[in-house]
Amino acid sequence: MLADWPILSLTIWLPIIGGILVLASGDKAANATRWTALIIAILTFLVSLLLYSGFDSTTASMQFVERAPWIELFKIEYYLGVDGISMPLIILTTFISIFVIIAGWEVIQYKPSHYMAAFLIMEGVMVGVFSSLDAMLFYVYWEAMLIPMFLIIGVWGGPNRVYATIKFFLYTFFGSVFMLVALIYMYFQAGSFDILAFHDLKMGLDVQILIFIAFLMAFAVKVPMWPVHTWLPDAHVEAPTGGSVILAAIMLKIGGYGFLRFSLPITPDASNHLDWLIITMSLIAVVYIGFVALVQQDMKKLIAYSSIAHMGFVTLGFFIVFIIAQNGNANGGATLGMEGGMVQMVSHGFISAAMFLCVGVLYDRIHSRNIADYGGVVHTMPIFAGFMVFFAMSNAGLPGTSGFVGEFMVILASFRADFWFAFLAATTLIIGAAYTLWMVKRVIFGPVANEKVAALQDISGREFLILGSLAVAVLILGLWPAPLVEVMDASVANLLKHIAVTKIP
Amino acid sequence: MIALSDYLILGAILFSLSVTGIFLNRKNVIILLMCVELMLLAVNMNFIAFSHFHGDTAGQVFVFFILTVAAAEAAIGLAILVVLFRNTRTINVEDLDTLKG
Amino acid sequence: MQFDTSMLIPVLPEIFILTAACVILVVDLFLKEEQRVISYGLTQISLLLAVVITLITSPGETRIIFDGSVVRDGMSDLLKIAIFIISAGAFLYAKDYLRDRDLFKGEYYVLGLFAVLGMMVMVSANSFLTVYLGLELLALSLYALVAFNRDSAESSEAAMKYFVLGALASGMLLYGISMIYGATGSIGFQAIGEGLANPDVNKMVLVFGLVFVVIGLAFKFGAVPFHMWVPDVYQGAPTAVVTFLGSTPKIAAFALAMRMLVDGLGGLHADWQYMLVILAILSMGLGNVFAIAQGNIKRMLAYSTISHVGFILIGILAGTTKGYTAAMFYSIVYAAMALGAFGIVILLSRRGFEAENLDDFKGLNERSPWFAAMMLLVMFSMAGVPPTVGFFAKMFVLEAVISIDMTWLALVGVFFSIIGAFYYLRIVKLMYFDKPLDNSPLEAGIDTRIALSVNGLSMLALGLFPAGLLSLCAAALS
Amino acid sequence: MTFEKFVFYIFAAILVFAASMVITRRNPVHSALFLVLAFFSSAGIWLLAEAEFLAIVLILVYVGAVMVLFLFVVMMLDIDLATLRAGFIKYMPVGALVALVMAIEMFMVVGPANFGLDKMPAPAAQGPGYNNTEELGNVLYTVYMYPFEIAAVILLVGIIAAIGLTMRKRPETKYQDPSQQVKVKKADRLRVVKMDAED
Amino acid sequence: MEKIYLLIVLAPLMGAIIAGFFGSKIGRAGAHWVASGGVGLSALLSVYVLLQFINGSTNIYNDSLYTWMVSDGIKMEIGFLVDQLTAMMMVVVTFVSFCVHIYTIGYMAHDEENWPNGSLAGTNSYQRFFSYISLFTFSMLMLVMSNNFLQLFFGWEAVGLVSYLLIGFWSVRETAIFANLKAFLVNRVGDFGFILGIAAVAMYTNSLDYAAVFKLAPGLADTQINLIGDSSWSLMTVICICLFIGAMGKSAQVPLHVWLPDSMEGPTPISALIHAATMVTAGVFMVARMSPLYELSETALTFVLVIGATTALFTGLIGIVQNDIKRVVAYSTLSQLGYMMVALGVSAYAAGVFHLMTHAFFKALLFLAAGSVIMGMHHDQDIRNMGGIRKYMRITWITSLIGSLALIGLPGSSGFFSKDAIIEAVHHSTIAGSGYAYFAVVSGVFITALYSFRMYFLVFHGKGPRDEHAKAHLHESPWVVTIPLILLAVPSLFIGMFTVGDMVFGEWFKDAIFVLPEHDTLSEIGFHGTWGFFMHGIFGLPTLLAASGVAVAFIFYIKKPELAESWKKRFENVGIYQILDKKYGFDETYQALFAGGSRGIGQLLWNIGDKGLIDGLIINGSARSVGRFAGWVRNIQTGYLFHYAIAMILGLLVLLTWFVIA
Repeated sequence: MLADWPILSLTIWLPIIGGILVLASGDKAANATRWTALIIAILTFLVSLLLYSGFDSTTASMQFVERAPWIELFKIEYYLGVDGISMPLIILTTFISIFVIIAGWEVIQYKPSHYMAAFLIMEGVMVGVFSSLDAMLFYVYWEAMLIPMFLIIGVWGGPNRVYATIKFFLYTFFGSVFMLVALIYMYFQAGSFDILAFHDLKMGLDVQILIFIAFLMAFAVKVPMWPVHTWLPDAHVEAPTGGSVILAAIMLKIGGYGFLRFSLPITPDASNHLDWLIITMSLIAVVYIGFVALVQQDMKKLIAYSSIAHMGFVTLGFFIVFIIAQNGNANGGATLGMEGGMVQMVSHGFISAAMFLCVGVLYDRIHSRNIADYGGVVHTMPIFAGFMVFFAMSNAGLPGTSGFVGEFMVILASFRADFWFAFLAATTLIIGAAYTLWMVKRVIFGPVANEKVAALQDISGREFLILGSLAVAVLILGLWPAPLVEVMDASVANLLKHIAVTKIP
Repeated sequence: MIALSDYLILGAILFSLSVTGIFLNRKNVIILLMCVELMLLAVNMNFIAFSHFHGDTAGQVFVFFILTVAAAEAAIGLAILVVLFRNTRTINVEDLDTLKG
Repeated sequence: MQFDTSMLIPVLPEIFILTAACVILVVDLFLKEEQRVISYGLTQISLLLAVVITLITSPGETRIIFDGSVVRDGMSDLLKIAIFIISAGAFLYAKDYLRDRDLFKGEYYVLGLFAVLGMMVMVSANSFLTVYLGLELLALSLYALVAFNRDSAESSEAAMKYFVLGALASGMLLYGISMIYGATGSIGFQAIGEGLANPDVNKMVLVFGLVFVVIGLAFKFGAVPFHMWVPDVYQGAPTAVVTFLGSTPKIAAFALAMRMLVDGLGGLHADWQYMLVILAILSMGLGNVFAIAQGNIKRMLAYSTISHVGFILIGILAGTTKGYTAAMFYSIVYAAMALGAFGIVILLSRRGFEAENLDDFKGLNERSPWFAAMMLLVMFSMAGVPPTVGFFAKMFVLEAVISIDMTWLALVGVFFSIIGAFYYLRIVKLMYFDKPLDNSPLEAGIDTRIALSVNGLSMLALGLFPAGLLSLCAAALS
Repeated sequence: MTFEKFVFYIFAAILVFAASMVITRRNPVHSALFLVLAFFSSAGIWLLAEAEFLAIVLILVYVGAVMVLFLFVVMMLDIDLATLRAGFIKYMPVGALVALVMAIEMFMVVGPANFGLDKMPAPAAQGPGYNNTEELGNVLYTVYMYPFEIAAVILLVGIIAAIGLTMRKRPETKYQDPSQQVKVKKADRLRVVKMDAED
Repeated sequence: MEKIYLLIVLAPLMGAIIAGFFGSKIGRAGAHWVASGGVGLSALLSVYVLLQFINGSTNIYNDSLYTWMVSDGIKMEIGFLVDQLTAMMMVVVTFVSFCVHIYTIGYMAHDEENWPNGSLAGTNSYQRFFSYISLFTFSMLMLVMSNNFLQLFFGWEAVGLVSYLLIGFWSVRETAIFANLKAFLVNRVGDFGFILGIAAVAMYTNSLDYAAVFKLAPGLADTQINLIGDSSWSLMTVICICLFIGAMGKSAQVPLHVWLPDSMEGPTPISALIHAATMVTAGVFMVARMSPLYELSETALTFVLVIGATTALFTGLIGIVQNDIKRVVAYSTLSQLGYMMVALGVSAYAAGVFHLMTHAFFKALLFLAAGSVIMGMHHDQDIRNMGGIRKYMRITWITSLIGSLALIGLPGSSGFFSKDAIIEAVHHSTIAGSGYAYFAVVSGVFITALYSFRMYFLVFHGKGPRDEHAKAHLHESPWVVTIPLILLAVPSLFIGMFTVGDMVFGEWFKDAIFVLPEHDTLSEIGFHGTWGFFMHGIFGLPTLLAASGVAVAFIFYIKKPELAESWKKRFENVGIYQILDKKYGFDETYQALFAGGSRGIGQLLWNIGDKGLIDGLIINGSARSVGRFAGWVRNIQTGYLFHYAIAMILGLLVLLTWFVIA
């Protein structure tokens, strides 16, 4: 039976050990190194697909569970498992990682083995985050992620990389240490670090609020939510393309995932109590950040800001559920919001990855991210331009692409909560389209801007493969999101049922 | 009769004086070393007094060892002082500030 | 008391080290300059044998011998072994450094072994007298070691400061001991413990004495505001000495705290707890803040030590077995981390060049990716980032302090560790993101290379599998 | 006031005076000498507390050895005394204040309130057969055997350290090594150089 | 039938995919064959479907194709609802599209000339163009055939996307890419409302399916919701207005009309197809489709009516002063869209949709004819440079005349029936705002005739083109261009008289469109057969006004052109001309207010909010202050031994005081 295999462990450790091997193989035979890395990434993806094929979407309970003692004195376990919430994100991770490896194929000439290894290790660690059911294990993975990312930005990043990467590290570190304290506190309440045991913990409102805030600091920074978002544009701008992709596509999702796995089920009453805060922050993210994105001169920065705005939908979708429940209408909407948030995460994983890869394609050729340095790219790179316009459209939430699905669901659900939530959220239709397409207009269209643009070569087969695969993913998810939603349905329903019950003793 | 407190107060005065010495003396390392000796004297005074009043030899034994150690300590301390003087031609405390911050 | 040779068996490790030190002292006299490596070899063999002897003679139960002067228990065994191993590492790293600077003398090893002996005495002490003597044995050896480079003005300045302040601190400690002796009438820990239980005992005098004792302890740890010797000594002393002085004595200091505060004055837990809280907060806060402003790597590591001490103190002040376990874990791990860090500093130095400035780390990744990676592990471990062991050390301590409902202290701790993360990151930044200032190859013997690799990788290995060491610590304290 | 008490106060007064002098004298030699006086007077007080052995040891070891060492070093090091104690007055008030506060706090603890005669009655004087030295000797080599050994090691360390730090063979000084001298061979001293005759 | 519907939809899609992705492989001919073939097939099948409905041999089809997603009990599906309304729309869409496909073969034949040398985007632009228009056809079909709101929105946005791509087709032109961005964004403003409307529907009915929603709608008629404070709003009004905002965007109603004239930057075929015949009428179709909802809210209907009337009148006025041949037609389109909206506003949905159909034919015709002229004039679009073209381009001339006549409502032509039906319906309406609307539509007739024939006369009559070179090269367009013109001219003339009876006053739409009896203005008109309607209309005020409009145009532009000049001179500096010339200043205002304003806000938030406060003050500020504090505090470590000792002593004092004394 497939489920008897330690698939999750395999998905975590295969890339990590592979990464170490790649690291050890050194840069002498750079091409062999690259191929090894790619094969490992593909293998990992294939292994992770077993999670999907073997997944039972009718139950909300954890599947593919692996459990072994780790630090017995503190009842810390090596405890893995997935449900409908985490499984799609794992596959997203392994999927995107392949492209990150390919994206760095030729561009990275400085210590390619280190580069590949860093990404492989990070892949494993990120899968670890999504599959941990032990809070301490989760935390270890959560923090361990920072190290390779710190190096990736710092070593292969742009001119201002040091500031960006230290800012990134300290920001996220700042957010997460308080979560650590909260986790330990709950350990004493629950007697173990089992996250599922945390879910059943009874706690007073005051305690819950404190824990909620601790979690919020960690997750809000990661998501990132306004006003703790400023690390993201800097990190994105300076990171190499692969780094930006991983950051946007996966790392941000970890924050959203944290809300679902920790904040909501562990402190439902506090979440209920403070939902206005999250909703406000989310809506500010959508509107405020949208305007900020509009005036960016740097493509990566623009996309980074757009990521923040899009992640605003995620948190909005998660936290309107309480207001919907209070409105007490039988028609619900809570599930829609929460699933919308999750679909948005997955979809944003594809789209932001693709957008950053697009910018990467340009950057590799001209070494500028400035919008002003481009113009009329379509004349020299028509295929690329096609992809870029496509992804820009999906970024703007065009129906038929995955970008639409999540936003649509969240807007629908937020209408149920409050007309004005929906109103503000829906402004993304305008602002989102404005900043994305304005960039496209200035970069892709128009007469050829300068000689550099005139000398551009259209995308290579390798780049075509990356962008093409992502485009297919974006389209499939946009045209038929049912399989994704189906997978998470039971888990979300269970979560909603869970948070509807007060945990105040 | 001499009360225990008398001994102890005497010890306390010695202790305070040695502290004051450290406070006031900003020039000469040797005086600092002497202040430390004074402090040890205060401690010894305490031990002997307690030993006397408890009728227990442990205190006196302790003093014995303190004296022993203090002798070795003085030797090392002065050796360091000599080395220092050789290197810097000064034992002025105010000149010992190359390491700071 | 009837003397019985079987009594000597539990102190066999001490006897062995003492004998070894004396033998080396004598042998060294007859060695020519180029044969000095024999002293070194003997030292290492002695430490290795000491590990073996400690393991063999381990009684498996708590034994109090020499009329209550000495105790041999699980904690002492574990800590001694840790001291042996880490000292051996320090000596190993030091070898090339000393040779390059014409400091390769037998005294270094003799004094080093005496310092080890002093730590062993502290670790096994069961009365204030033994504690004091062990402390002084360690301290005197260290004073001499700090001044070991006789031609360096900085070294002698550091030694002088260390000496005067150390003497002052031991004076204060003694004053406190005298008060406790006065209040309880004894200097043995068991007797003091019983004396504390007596309701007639004068609490005020005890607390009065306790303050002085805690100060003596704080000095040994280097806790704020009794820390001021630490940066100066770290900076002034030869790196080879700092490697030793910066690592194992923290274990001894932990033992000191356990023996004095827990074995002896456990009854005053409520009182010393808050003293340690103050010291811990000040240490974590100022240590980290000071460290940011440093440009000298040794000095920076000194302040980092201070901040780590804050964490160790947090574990101790929790007053629970888990807290002690955590603190013990932390101090051993810290010693290993400091060893690794200084090992790299030594590696970067060479004849006529002291790698003391942070800038000397620039571009280490280009010069030697492997050792840069080792340093990276050490730095992240110090910063407390998983999966390195430094994280678990911090986590266990936080756990301990949260378990006694002092969550606020945990919050303070993590807050300061954020500030701390910055300067560790800066080292990583210099190593990985900057171009090297000089490209001269790193020279190191194969032994140093292996030891550094083991040292660095142990940060990761212990981080992935912390349960082993942790359960050893827990078993040692049970 | 009993005689004992009177003697105690006399010695105490001398002790405090001497200690004050130690910390205030300009010349370190004077300080050292006052320190000797302080040791003498404490030895007297210790005698009152029936610690004869230690009183004698204090004089023998401290005055006889340690203080001599101090004086030796003070004189050996050619120190410019004039500059050494400037600025003394400036810190006087602060120092006095700190000392005062500390002394007051200490009095509160160690004063009669806790250790008065009513709390801690004076022990009966020892009988004529009592020998303080013997008492100490008895325990020193039995109960305190282990510390005693450690103390011995500490002294050893003191020796090693002191020698190691201060003894030095100066490379610039030239000295004769007879054993080397006698081992000399002809070849080392004389070199026959063959030269072609000038033509 | 399901297979047929699927084929109708997929044939253009396949054409688009093949032409788009494999354009370079199959070549130009391959591309136009496959695309036109696909659309042609769909057109044939659509006609077949329509005939089936006419025969009554098929029933309304309403079924799902696949489940897009189920969440929260809301089943979101992709499916088809084919009823009479849909069938009619399908035919219009596919037929016009087919004509445009054919036309494009000729129009785009020399497209590479429009691209700079060496532009790779230009190498396959011909194929790409076919791909786009086929894709558009597919999207439009999805829109009209949808049986639910989700798919409606899909199609809605998809046509927007293709419109965006096609307006900016000649992406080397700054004006084109400005126009397409503008079009997309303005449409997005509409979609913003639209999606809120859909959200409201979904959230109050828990379904996105038309049938289910319409069934539940009457029950929700009295539902009130709070939007601002405690003021309560009728749910239906909110839904309908929100949805209508979407329609305003897509159908270019004031004040969201600004994109349509600019969209003329696109190649002419798409102006015909998208920006005249089909896409822009999607709003009209949508409102008609939603008639069961709109009927429940008079407020919403009034809103529709007022907006429509305003658009009909005021955009027509602008048409008078335009000199670009396509822009004149574009403003005319705006105005006609206003008419349709007016019809909807007075619940004469059938009349609106009927006008949609007739307008599709004659407006497509006009655009294609204009395109033909433009080809003849070598892409000079200024009507002032033209004249006397009738002599060179006979077919174009005749078909243009037919189109113009249909537009102004020549009695008997299809435009006559549809426009008259609307005017009559408004006349009979009692809904608030109908008086204003009546005035607007009636005076609109005069204006329509004026600008239409101004253009007609300037282009086809009078002296020849001013540019001799252009004159020398003037010749009739190839058959691929003229055939579509003829194909469209036929229904422009005749479709009205054959269908008005059934469609507007008959039972044709009874299953598709729902009208409350008290709103049923069309039945109040009293229809007595097509002939009766014709006779009634021919002596009506509108016909008179149309005729006078033509007459005025004739006088000014044929008879006494100098009069036009002198009038122009006289009015040049007068307010009204300025206002019209500036198009009421919408463009400038929007540019300043929204484009400039949002950039301003963005700069403000970025510089002050992100860079200043969050990063500067809090993040870097705290980092800096920690650094500064560290730099300052390290001075405590003076290096002086006595200070160290003092620190220890003070520490001792503090601890003593704290723990012993206190």
